[in-house]
Amino acid sequence: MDQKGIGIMTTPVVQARGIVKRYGHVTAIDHSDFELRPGEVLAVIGDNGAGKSSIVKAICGATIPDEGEILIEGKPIKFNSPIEAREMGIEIVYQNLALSPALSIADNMFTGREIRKEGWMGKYLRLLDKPAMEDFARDKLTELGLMTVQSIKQPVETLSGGQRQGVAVARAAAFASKFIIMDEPTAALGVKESRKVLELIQDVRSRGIPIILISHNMPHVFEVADRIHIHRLGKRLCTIDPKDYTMSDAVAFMTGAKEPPAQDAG
Amino acid sequence: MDQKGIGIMTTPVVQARGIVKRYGHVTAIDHSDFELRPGEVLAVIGDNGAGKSSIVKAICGATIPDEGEILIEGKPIKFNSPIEAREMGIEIVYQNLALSPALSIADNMFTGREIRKEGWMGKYLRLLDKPAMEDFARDKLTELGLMTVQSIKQPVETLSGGQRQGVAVARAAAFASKFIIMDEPTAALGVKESRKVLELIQDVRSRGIPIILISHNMPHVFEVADRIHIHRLGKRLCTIDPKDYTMSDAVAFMTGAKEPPAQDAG
Amino acid sequence: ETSACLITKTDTNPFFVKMKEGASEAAAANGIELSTFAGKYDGDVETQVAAVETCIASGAKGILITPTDSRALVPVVTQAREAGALVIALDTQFEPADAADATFATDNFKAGVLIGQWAKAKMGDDAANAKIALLDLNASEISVDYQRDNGFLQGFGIDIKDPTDIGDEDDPRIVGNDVTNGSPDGGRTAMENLLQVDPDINLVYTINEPAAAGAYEALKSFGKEEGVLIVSVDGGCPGVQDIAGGVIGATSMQFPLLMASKGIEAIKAFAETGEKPQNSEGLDFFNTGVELITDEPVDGIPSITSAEGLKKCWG
Amino acid sequence: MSDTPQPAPKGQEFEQTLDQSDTKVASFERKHHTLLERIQHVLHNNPTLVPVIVLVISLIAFGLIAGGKFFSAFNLSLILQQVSIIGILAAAQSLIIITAGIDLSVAAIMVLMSVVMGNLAVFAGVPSGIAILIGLAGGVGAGAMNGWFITKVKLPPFITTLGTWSIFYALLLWLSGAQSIRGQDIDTEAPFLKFFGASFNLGGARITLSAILMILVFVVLWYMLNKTAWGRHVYAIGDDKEAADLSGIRTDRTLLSVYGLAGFVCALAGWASIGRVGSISPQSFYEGNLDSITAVVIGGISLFGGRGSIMGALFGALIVGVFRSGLRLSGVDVLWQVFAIGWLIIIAVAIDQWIRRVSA
Amino acid sequence: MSDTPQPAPKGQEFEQTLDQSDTKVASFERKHHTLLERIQHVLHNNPTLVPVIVLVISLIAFGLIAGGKFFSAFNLSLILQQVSIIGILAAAQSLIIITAGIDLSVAAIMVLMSVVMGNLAVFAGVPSGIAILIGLAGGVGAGAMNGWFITKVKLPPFITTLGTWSIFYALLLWLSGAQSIRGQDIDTEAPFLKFFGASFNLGGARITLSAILMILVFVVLWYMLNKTAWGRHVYAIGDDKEAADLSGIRTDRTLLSVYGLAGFVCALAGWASIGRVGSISPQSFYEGNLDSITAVVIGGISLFGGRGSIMGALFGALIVGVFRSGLRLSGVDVLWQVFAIGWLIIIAVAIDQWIRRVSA
Ligand SMILES: Nc1ncnc2c1ncn2[C@@H]1O[C@H](COP(=O)(O)OP(=O)(O)OP(=O)(O)O)[C@@H](O)[C@H]1O
Ligand SMILES: Nc1ncnc2c1ncn2[C@@H]1O[C@H](COP(=O)(O)OP(=O)(O)OP(=O)(O)O)[C@@H](O)[C@H]1O
Ligand SMILES: [Mg+2]
Ligand SMILES: [Mg+2]
Repeated sequence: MDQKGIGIMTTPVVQARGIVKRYGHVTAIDHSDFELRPGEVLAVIGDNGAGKSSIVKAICGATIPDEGEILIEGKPIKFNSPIEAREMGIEIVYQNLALSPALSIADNMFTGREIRKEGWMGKYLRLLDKPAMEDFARDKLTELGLMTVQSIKQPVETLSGGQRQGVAVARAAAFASKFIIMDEPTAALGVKESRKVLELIQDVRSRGIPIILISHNMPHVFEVADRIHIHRLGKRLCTIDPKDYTMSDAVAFMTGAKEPPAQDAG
Repeated sequence: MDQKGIGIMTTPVVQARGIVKRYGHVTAIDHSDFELRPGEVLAVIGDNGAGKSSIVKAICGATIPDEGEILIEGKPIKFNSPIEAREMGIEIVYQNLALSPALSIADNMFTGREIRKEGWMGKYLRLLDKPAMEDFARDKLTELGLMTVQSIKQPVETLSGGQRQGVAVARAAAFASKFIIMDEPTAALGVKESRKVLELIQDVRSRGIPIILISHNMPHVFEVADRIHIHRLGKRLCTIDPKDYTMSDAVAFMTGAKEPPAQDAG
Repeated sequence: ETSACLITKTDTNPFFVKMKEGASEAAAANGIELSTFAGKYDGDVETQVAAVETCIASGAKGILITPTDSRALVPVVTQAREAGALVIALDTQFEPADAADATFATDNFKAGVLIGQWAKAKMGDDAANAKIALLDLNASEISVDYQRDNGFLQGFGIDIKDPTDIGDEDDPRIVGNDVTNGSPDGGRTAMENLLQVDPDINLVYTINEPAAAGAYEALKSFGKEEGVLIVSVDGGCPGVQDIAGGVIGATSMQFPLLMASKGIEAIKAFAETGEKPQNSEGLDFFNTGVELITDEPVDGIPSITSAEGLKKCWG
Repeated sequence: MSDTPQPAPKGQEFEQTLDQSDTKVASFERKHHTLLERIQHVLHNNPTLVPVIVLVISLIAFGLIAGGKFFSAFNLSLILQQVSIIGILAAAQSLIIITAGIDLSVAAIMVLMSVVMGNLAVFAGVPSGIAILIGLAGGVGAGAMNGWFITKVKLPPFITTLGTWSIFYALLLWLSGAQSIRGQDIDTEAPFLKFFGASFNLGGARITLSAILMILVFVVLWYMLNKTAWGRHVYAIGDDKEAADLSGIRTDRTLLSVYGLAGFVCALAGWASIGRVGSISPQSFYEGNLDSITAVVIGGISLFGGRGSIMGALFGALIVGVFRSGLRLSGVDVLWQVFAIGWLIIIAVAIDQWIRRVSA
Repeated sequence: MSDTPQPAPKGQEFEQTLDQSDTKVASFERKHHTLLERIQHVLHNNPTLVPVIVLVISLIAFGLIAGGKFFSAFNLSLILQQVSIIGILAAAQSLIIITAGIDLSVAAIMVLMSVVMGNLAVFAGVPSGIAILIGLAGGVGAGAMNGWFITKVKLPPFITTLGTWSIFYALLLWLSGAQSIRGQDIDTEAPFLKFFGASFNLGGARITLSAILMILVFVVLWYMLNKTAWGRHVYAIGDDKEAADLSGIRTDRTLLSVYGLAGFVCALAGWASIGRVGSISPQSFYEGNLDSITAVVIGGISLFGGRGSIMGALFGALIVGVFRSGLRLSGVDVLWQVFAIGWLIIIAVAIDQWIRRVSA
């Protein structure tokens, strides 16, 4: 769909080709392609078990694919752990959130990138700057208006499901510089809370950071997505522009009720 | 709303008054009422953390309320465990499913009500009739068309999230004789799978078994519900008839954007 | 080729390690094929039973065993004898003693008596006002434990009541008993505890020398290393050195190496001639002897010095 | 509204196409390339095979090292006999471990109950049969005490049994006065206590009743765990207790029954141990707890509960027995036997882990 | 489209009212009715207080039972000294238990390293300082060996350390030939090994350096666990390893460092034990593993990981010490001491459970 001439401008942020991931007998991803472009919200839709979570995990290093190649901003890359992806500014909100229940909200927001005190205390005694981390966490959460927690020092296990989701989303939004992956971020959320997350997504996009959004909620997808990646039976079936197709079409493609439009691998 | 004359005809299946449940500091249910009428689908909606799961758990014995009384078919009852509720024909699909991952689908469907072999083998040696249970489980699942599992002996942990939800729903539908509670049964499900569950709900209702459906999905709620119980801040705010109000109204009530309609405690 | 077995209580106690050394040397010298076994802890009947059975299975001509429980192992050694093996108890007797063909042992009670007598003589008139701490093995009171403890008390002239029970005495001179597990850390803690009960303790009996070394450390930390007598049983080389160093006043030396080598010789004799060893006169076992080691000998009790002891230690 | 009656369209507009949707499921067959992968795959589907294979390999290995002495019918039956007590304890331990618990008190219960039986029958003149019944009942009681703390006071099993271990141990020392009861006294006063010590010859092998009891205990428990509802519940509890609770299992009652039954099996082991050892020794089996846990983990039963067959524990106990006997007969020093058993545990479980890898 | 610019309506029709939605959260204040409830509440918010209170209560109780002898500064400092070695081991054990592991090999590492130090310094003539450094490095190595099996071979910690316990134990018997190294030999050849045995008087109390070392170890580890990123990671791993992994913690590396550090602390305990015991004996501290675990659980650290303060283990060790000393001074038999410790474990943890109940 892109024009060839402006190749550099549109180098995809992520490009994956022929990804394969097997779990024992199950092939979760079967030679799938994937592409995320700068500044866009890319929705990923598909049946349960289609392999949506698996492919985004492969992209961010949470699982290591058996085959295929991944390019980040045009450069081939091989992540061996999610940490390497994080260090490049890639953040992911996992389907199961990946929070440590007994740790505080602030601790959770900063796991793996804690701030140390200035000066020798931080340098030699490796003393954490808790106040700084708490302030930052409080700011971020307030900014997002996502929650009304009583204390930033509260352990995450005392939060409601929605609040927890809020913490995970806030963490990703606060630290991402390259792109964010959100795996069904609104599944457990109420109407009001879901809306907040959708607003957040649009906010992040307006900061120029692209987002991959996995969701089963068609109205949400069609509201925020710039493009829709339809996943079926372990591979990308097609990508569509939500302005050109209806929700009906999207659902029909993803469930196999209709043939997808012919298109090239981009 | 009911007319007084036909009291016997419409004895509610469940009636709860002034239920209170506290978890430490948190009051999850704060003097809430609840009512389920024969043959209806009652939707329960509310914000995250409003106390929806808590109140249905109180009704089916999964938690024991601190205060308040519960009447099943007009008779006051005090469940001390979910088993007692089950024995009365009450089934619940929990938000977290409550399946044993390492056990097979058939085992999971029959936990706590296993079928023993006929004759002395079953009577004295308490030998299970595995083929009978497997046949029954296979029939139920096929009937519901909910899944295409490879083997009924497969451990549940090898199923996808959607398939698991299917097993839990099938279990409830197969054994309920009084009523079924479903706590966000479609949260993790895809479009197609969600539709199956909604069809199942209508199926069960047509068998005369009432259903309590907790959901954050307004279109689903308005599609299948006969009445909607709106929960807010730990108590029932009001119940509305989906034919009289729009989704907008319901959302406005449940989020506190609008005052609920005046109504009596029924 | 003649094969024999050596089954000791544990392999963590240097006493049994020495015994194994002695047996191995003697076996090599006599052309006997020796297998060795040991329990995992003091009182590990199960492992010793299994060991005897393995010996029977492998057709051993003789079994040398230090029964970890003098009663519990009787049935299995009876089986072994029925299977034609010569069974010799080392160090510890069976109950009844004739459950084995012979016993080559130290008289543990006698060993206790010797140090008791020595302590009494050493203290002289003060013995009447002695304040005695007894540092025993462990809560399960195995035979070595009560024999040494009661022997010491009897030697010291205290009414021991039941000779198989520790701690049933009511002599006011006894400050108390505590257990040490036969190790220096246990000895130290037990000594500290008893010093807290009565800081004027002036005589300490210990089950073995490692416990004595621990007790000495405790006394030292209380500033009481002078003027308190420590007595012990065993005669291990480090223990004899501790006599020389003034840590321990006297100890009764046993001869595990001798027990073992005698045992091997008896098996060889039995294999060649079918002759069984004889007990010492007037005893129901063959006494391999106890020797009192002290650098402060007293009249009437034969003893040798630490320098001499060092040459013989656990020989 | 139209003349051909059509079902009213259901759901949101975009869901209307669902009726035509495909019903294919993603499913892919995959070939196992290497021989190793294929072996791993077979074992993955039959995890109980693993300890069996380890057992066979160690038998062969020691047969080669230690020679005919080791591989005789007599020695093999001897191993069976030697592991019988720890084997029965391991059966009790497996029951507990399958519920995601652990029992540090099994050996203490066993010895305590053997002392109770002995004291009653030999010293108090109670008829042997009744003394044994009291001992077995005591085992149930001791197990139920563990179960009570675990289900009612909600203490973790590790801590409960760490505590009751001390308690039972102190009681047994007190009851026995730390003295063994002599074999001859048992023979004259209460020979029935030694029932399981009886043996008969079968070919060159000498089969003891205690070995038969062990196998019987395993078979019965295997049946209960795999063929009855109770057994399914035990596995479900070990798998996920909360889910079991919610899905209609009386978890507390079941757990209590498991601990009570385990206590009973321990007491049975206590009775058998009288026959096996020939006397009653309060000091014996002090390390029986760890030995039983070792057998269970080598047998491939997960310490996290819910997974593994109780038969694994039988093979686990036999593997340890074969190792001990083989090392002994090969003339390996006790010291290095301890060393070898340490490696055995690590290697056996590492193999097991490798086989259970998902990529099988 | 209208003259006042309005934001384009977002979302589905029914979501339009959300802007006016209430922002109140359900929150209710509740009074604690009874005194008991109020106490429970305070303790619930300060769980480390629990062992402190148990400690104070047992001090008072034994003060009353055993009298002034018990309650003297001297006796109290003695208790401190007596628990110092097990206390240091318990610190190492806590580290492991906070990661949801367990270490059955701590005592074996400790004794093994004290033997290594002693053999090198006393018999091989290596300068004490270097011998100690080698011993401490050996501790790190032994711990890292555990950590390697756990992180790389993915063995459960219980099984790994059950195996390495045997291995280390066999090695220590082999190295020492089961013989102790005499205190006087140490004094002449390598007195520095006994450094932590030195003591000074402070009022009536006698403070040993090993007690100070114990407190220092706890303070340093407390700081590391609570004030550094590493510590937060250790807690996160114990809490939910998978989540920790996904949220950017190098869990394997952190776990390896935890086991290595624990091994180092064990070796440190080995050094301190030479001063405390006065000699080096392979027989020492055979039950040190269970003693350390006992201290940790009495101190309120959850065996499931991620919860509890390491300071709890210090108080746990002190509680056991106070009990032992108090029972001893009250003239209780060893047998009944064992019995009492069993109940102490159960009751202390039961109180802890009661306090942690959600209804606080
Ligand atoms: N760790 C795993 N082990 C084994 N199988 C797995 C694992 N993770 C995923 N699978 C399988 O891989 C397939 C794809 O799973 P995946 O989670 O990617 O689906 P999904 O599209 O995200 O589904 P959902 O919408 O339900 O989240 C499924 O069949 C699933 O059972
Ligand atoms: N076991 C528990 N312990 C402590 N607090 C709890 C517990 N269960 C629920 N709560 C609290 O009670 C309140 C009501 O929870 P509940 O699960 O009933 O909400 P809900 O309406 O079902 O929310 P959601 O839509 O997110 O499922 C919440 O604030 C929650 O944090
Ligand atoms: Mg997914
Ligand atoms: Mg809920």
